[in-house]
Amino acid sequence: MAEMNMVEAVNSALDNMLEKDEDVLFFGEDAGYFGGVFRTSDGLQEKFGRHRVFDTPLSEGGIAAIAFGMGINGLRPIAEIQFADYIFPAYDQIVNEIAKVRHRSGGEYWCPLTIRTPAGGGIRGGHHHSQSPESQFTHTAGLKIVYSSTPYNAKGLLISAIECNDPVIVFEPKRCYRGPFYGDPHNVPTWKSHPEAEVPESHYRVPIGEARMAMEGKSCTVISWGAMVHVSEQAIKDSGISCDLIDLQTLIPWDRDAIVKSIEKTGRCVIVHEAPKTSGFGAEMAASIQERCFYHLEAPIERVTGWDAPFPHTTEWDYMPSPARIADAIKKTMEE
Amino acid sequence: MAEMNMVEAVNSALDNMLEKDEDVLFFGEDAGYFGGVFRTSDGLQEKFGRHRVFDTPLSEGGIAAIAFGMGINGLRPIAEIQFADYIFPAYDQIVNEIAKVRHRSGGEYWCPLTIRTPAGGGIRGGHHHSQSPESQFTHTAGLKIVYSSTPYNAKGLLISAIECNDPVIVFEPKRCYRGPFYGDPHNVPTWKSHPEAEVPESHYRVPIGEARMAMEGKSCTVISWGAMVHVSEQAIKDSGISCDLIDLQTLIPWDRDAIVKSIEKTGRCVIVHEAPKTSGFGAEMAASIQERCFYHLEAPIERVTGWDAPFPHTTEWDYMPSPARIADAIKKTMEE
Amino acid sequence: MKQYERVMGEGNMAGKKKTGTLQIPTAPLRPGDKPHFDSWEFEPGDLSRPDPANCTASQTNEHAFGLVRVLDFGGNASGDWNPELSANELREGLEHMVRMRVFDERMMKMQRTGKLSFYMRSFGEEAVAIAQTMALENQDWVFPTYRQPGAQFVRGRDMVSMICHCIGNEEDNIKGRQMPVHYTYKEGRFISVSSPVGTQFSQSIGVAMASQYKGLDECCITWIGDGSSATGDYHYALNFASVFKPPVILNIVNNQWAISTHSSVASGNPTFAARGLAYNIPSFRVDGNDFLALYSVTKWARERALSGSGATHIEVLTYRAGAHSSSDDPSRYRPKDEQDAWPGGDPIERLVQHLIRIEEWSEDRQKELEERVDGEVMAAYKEAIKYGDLANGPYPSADAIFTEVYEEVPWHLKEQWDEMKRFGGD
Amino acid sequence: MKQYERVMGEGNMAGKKKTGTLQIPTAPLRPGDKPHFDSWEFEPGDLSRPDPANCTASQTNEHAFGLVRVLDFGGNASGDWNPELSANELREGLEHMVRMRVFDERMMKMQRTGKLSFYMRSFGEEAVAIAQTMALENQDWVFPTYRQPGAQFVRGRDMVSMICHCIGNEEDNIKGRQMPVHYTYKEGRFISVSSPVGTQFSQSIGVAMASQYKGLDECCITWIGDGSSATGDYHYALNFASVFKPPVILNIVNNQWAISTHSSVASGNPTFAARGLAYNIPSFRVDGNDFLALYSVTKWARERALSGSGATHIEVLTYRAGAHSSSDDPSRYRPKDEQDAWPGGDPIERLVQHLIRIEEWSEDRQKELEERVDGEVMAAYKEAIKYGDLANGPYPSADAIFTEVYEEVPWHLKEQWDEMKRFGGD
Ligand SMILES: Cc1ncc(C[n+]2csc(CCOP(=O)(O)OP(=O)(O)O)c2C)c(N)n1
Ligand SMILES: Cc1ncc(C[n+]2csc(CCOP(=O)(O)OP(=O)(O)O)c2C)c(N)n1
Ligand SMILES: [Mg+2]
Ligand SMILES: [Mg+2]
Repeated sequence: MAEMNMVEAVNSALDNMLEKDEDVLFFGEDAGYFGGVFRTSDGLQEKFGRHRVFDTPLSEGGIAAIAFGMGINGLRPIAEIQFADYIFPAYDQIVNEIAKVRHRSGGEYWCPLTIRTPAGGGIRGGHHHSQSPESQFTHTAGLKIVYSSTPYNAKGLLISAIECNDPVIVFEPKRCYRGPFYGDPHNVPTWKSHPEAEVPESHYRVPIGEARMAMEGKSCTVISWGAMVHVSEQAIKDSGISCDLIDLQTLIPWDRDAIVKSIEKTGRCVIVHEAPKTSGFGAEMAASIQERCFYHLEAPIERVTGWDAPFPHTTEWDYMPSPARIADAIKKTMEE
Repeated sequence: MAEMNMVEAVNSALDNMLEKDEDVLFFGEDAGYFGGVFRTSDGLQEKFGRHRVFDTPLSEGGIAAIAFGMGINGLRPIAEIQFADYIFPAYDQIVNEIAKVRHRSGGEYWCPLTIRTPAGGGIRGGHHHSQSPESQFTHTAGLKIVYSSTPYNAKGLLISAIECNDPVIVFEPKRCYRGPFYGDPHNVPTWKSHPEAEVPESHYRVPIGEARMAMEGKSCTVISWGAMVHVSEQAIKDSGISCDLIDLQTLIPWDRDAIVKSIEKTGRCVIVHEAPKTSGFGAEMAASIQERCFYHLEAPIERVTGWDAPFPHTTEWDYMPSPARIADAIKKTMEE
Repeated sequence: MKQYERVMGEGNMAGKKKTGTLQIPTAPLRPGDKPHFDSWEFEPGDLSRPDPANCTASQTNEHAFGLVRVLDFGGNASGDWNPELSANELREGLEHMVRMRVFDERMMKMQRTGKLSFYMRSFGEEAVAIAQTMALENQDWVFPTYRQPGAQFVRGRDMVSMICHCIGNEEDNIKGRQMPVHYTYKEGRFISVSSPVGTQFSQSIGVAMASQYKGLDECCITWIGDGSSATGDYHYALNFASVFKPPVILNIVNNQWAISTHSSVASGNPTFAARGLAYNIPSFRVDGNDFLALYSVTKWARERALSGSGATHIEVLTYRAGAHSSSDDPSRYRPKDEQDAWPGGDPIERLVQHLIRIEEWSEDRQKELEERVDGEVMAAYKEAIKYGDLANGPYPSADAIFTEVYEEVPWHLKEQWDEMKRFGGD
Repeated sequence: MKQYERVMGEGNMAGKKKTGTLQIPTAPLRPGDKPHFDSWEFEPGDLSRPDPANCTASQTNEHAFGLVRVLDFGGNASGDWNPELSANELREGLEHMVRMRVFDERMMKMQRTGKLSFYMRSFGEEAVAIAQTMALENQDWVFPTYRQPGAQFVRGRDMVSMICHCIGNEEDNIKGRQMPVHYTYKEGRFISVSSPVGTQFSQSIGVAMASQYKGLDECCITWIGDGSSATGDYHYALNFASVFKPPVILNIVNNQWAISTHSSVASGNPTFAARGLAYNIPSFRVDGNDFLALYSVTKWARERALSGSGATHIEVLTYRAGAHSSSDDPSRYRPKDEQDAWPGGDPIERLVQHLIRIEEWSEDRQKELEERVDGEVMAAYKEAIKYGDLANGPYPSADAIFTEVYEEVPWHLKEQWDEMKRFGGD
């Protein structure tokens, strides 16, 4: 066990897997020599060699395409997309090709690749260094989608993704790389002494498809992922209401059992994500939950999300869900 | 007034707008000389000249990019994407650039472009000539999204899109180009004598943002768009249950008032779309409706959709929502 | 308010009116015009054969703007590029080409009777996949478009299974999931065809890099169409190849047309081959209806690939003699019988002529071959339809909608699968 | 089960083990190495100036592999490309370059004190935007990356408003929506900068086509980085330009680095210019620190554009003298002081040297200029922070989140806006 921040935890996952399996390669823009603009692959090229960990041309489409090719030819490539906002030039390769190759080929070819990418706001990144585009991948069958929130699950989910024989996209909340984020930009804690920063140095998995119960309570179920898990934690404390806080961890396939169980207990649900509301993954969850838990729900499912607007630069704190907004939504569900 | 099928109606909209406004250009793959693989621009190059209606290189990314450039420099480009499945190479240009340029430039530049594209299944197109990717655009603020279903709204919505100062993506259900589709592949009616095939030859609009009440009833609200409107109509008839059938027409911004009003009357809701269920636009609608109409709903909102799998070739009738599946869902909501 | 009116009013920035407007290229000839092509300036023997391992891009300058040929129009083979194939090898190639053509004709007939939903022929381009795949080793990866099904014959695929795929019956190895002609044949290292054009080109770089990473004696060959070379994937492929030097053979099949769009709208450069030079990759233009030239350049490219020197870029100059697909009617956009004017003639006729010229073949033997292959195809067809066809079924089970989406079926798919079964999906 | 083990077991297709693995390029020099560049073989006067209207791509072969220069290292201007600018024009250019550099320095200081979130300098590349924009007419469209803010000085933008944008205060004309350096300045036909690199390159074709469609005396100039030329948009731009011949000037600024990634990973071709030849577009490599050469080639390109002959492709050869951005530390990936070894020197020093050489300038006047500009920048800065800065506010109203997403605010945004207001977003 060691205390790690999320950058170190991601690095440790890559290190373990590069060590364990020579079919694993890691590459991306500035990901090789430099170790990545967020330093997540620091030292790995030096340790494993340029043929295992390397820089690519600035071409997300090309990066995804070569990962596809390597995947169907027996390797386990891990591609870094420098910011999730820049994943879109690779969208065709991901949704039309990578997602479908196992199925379209009658199972003769498949593509065990991992794409990992820092996502989300809170670093003054404006329109194009802040987006959290997870839901734009959840409509495409064939992809698995995970979103980490802590050093512990950042490492464990990434290892599971690399070992998975399906393509997995791993979103990492960049705002939490060096510390959890509780919604107050003036309070910048590190991961030091946080229980989820206790991370084994060796290989372990956080299974794809399982949610994490981050807090237990009884009156309302709060579901979130990424940086918003910590903001929701703060909001729950502020609200004074006893809540289950579920860190979803995997979006596809999501852990419906855990959620249904919680809602059958609480009868209330608030979903929190920082991506825009319309067609965010909260929509799918709310739609599914009302289907399944209709008679248990005592209030409408609330969604607290980013607004339906491009992510702003100076006013990002007015954009992202705040503890106040989340607490308000929790209280609202209690009043019904 | 003339009787038109959807291909003719689209052609007529393009014709009217090319005639009316010399800032309007139309282009795409095989869209010029040949008049489009679905013949929607037949005769227009001959009539308006190669500088108004033309073929482009096979590059959806490039097509969207030049449309952006033309749009910010004062034209009203209409770009055809040959099949909606091939819109993804343009995804970055659409979601990161076209959608955001008005906002990011403080309103100094904007992009009044239209992208129109045939979408949906039912023509034995397999994975990549059948997708209905509308929901993948609904998460991006700045875009308007419409989906036509009949000759009348195909023309009227397209004209509204072209005249709109925001970028609009127009999906057209290719299965309905030459006739409505009632869910039975062996029954291939034309648009002949269909009331919605009565189309003015001159300019008119179907406003963006307004749904169409396709059938009126009292016990359940069925919401759909594209080809599924007709399948739903059949299903309602088969079910013997009195339903409102709402043809959504516009997905962003959708006509909530019309829907809320209907559900306050019926207390039940079934949403039908052919795209996969998870994170389809039905998810957003269900999530929003349960928020707004919680105390009016007497049963969970049902979604009848394509499955969460790539669109199949030989078994497409097992994939697409059938009248039987829809009727079953309507009945199910009645039993609660 | 129109945007540019506002702009023009602002700050007096607008320029003065001048004449002229957009410059939009189009096909040189359209229906009603008399078919015509410029005749070729290059003859067999005109171009040298550089050393594959050490060849630089600039050493292929002439090859990129010229045309590598081996067979002249009298059926003689000559020049440095003559691969000196044995008569048996030539006859094998011929047989595969004939098989491809007969197969295509049979499938088109079946398409018209509804036994297939759709079909695409290799007509006029049979040499491409066949000569090029024959020039490779069996462990090399073949990453085709829909116009290189012929590679499967070279790799020994059973025709019955090919037909079962096309007619979407129970025995379709891809379980009715993709349209006809979207073959997968892993045993033959023939990678799955998918509809979005261009994607395989960039993916092939990854395939080749994986082989190279593993240190195996393998390369990857791939193709893209003239039209499709306008996609981003074309650039990714060439550029990544220039940077990483993987063992890959990158072919542009310039068959003059992309559906109704003439190659002059695909690119403003009269040679597609020359584009490779810009990426510092040796580049050749090859007569795509000349079996020997194609074979030879491909063999050269393989040698180069395996020497560690990286990619070769090849423009295969040919003509799409048939319609784009069974949905297409070329008489709407190009002169009738334009294919007869193509300077490169027909690839099968040219190889027959050569074989006869070297006294290894005869008209009679050709007729015999055609009949034998026709019989083979008919037999395969009869066998295949036993397992069903698109008009009459039986189809692959609808269960195949839910399998192999993921390695294991997740809960939400299981629920949907059950739901489907309730409605009779078997 | 590993996939390739299965493959290798199948059909005995796997090749034999051989030595060798991936070939991954890297920067020639890294921290600790002694900075060094090959010296340039080309001198001013070496390359001819073809007729812009009729020039073919192949006539620029030498220019694409060579280097267009006007200023030698002694400050003399010579050769066919000498634009014969007046001393006043030269001094104007110099002044803008000095302004850019001083401005950048001031902004970097402010960034360190938290008054900006982020900053990117044009350091070492000041000539690019300034010389090239000066070579154009005011109605021409400028479609920049984040390294061409200098064009705004040429078009007369008020520095206060530029600073207000960067520090994200109430007067930011883009209302705090994008990061600093993402300028929009429509009055000067300077199109909005956006972060996804490369996109403007392909978009510029549409801008130029619109001007051409309208028959106006306008062209569009755009830039892309060496790194970014690996995007699909680069290919779209060149290819659409080759097909439609719009009035556009397509520049690749090869400043050797893309963050930490050396240009040898961006492309396998030692000259970026030569890529344009593959698209049949006249292509030049230009000394990017030579104000006169840049001006001259750009003027040539404009003349060509307006003649209806289409695009020009220009590699601007330069060096990113500073960090990539305020978030970057280049000492981690390249030799310290590598910029001092750059053969092209510093663009400001070289123009000063030339002006002194032709007796139109002096060290004193330069000092005076620098002081004057410094004063100007300081004054603008003081004015700008009156409207707030990122550290202290006031910011643009949070209402700006909801406006101009669409032309009119739709109902769902109105509801969200109200919701925001409930929580104090003003
Ligand atoms: C990305 C994408 N866009 C459009 C299409 C539709 N389409 C299928 S084939 C084709 C033309 C391809 O022409 P070319 O590349 O020259 O290949 P050829 O058919 O001539 O072999 C088009 C436009 C597609 N399949 N994929
Ligand atoms: C599509 C995309 N991918 C990645 C990035 C992150 N990024 C910003 S600048 C940059 C390097 C650009 O290098 P280059 O094109 O050479 O321009 P330079 O900074 O040298 O002017 C990268 C990778 C981005 N902005 N957009
Ligand atoms: Mg073609
Ligand atoms: Mg650079």
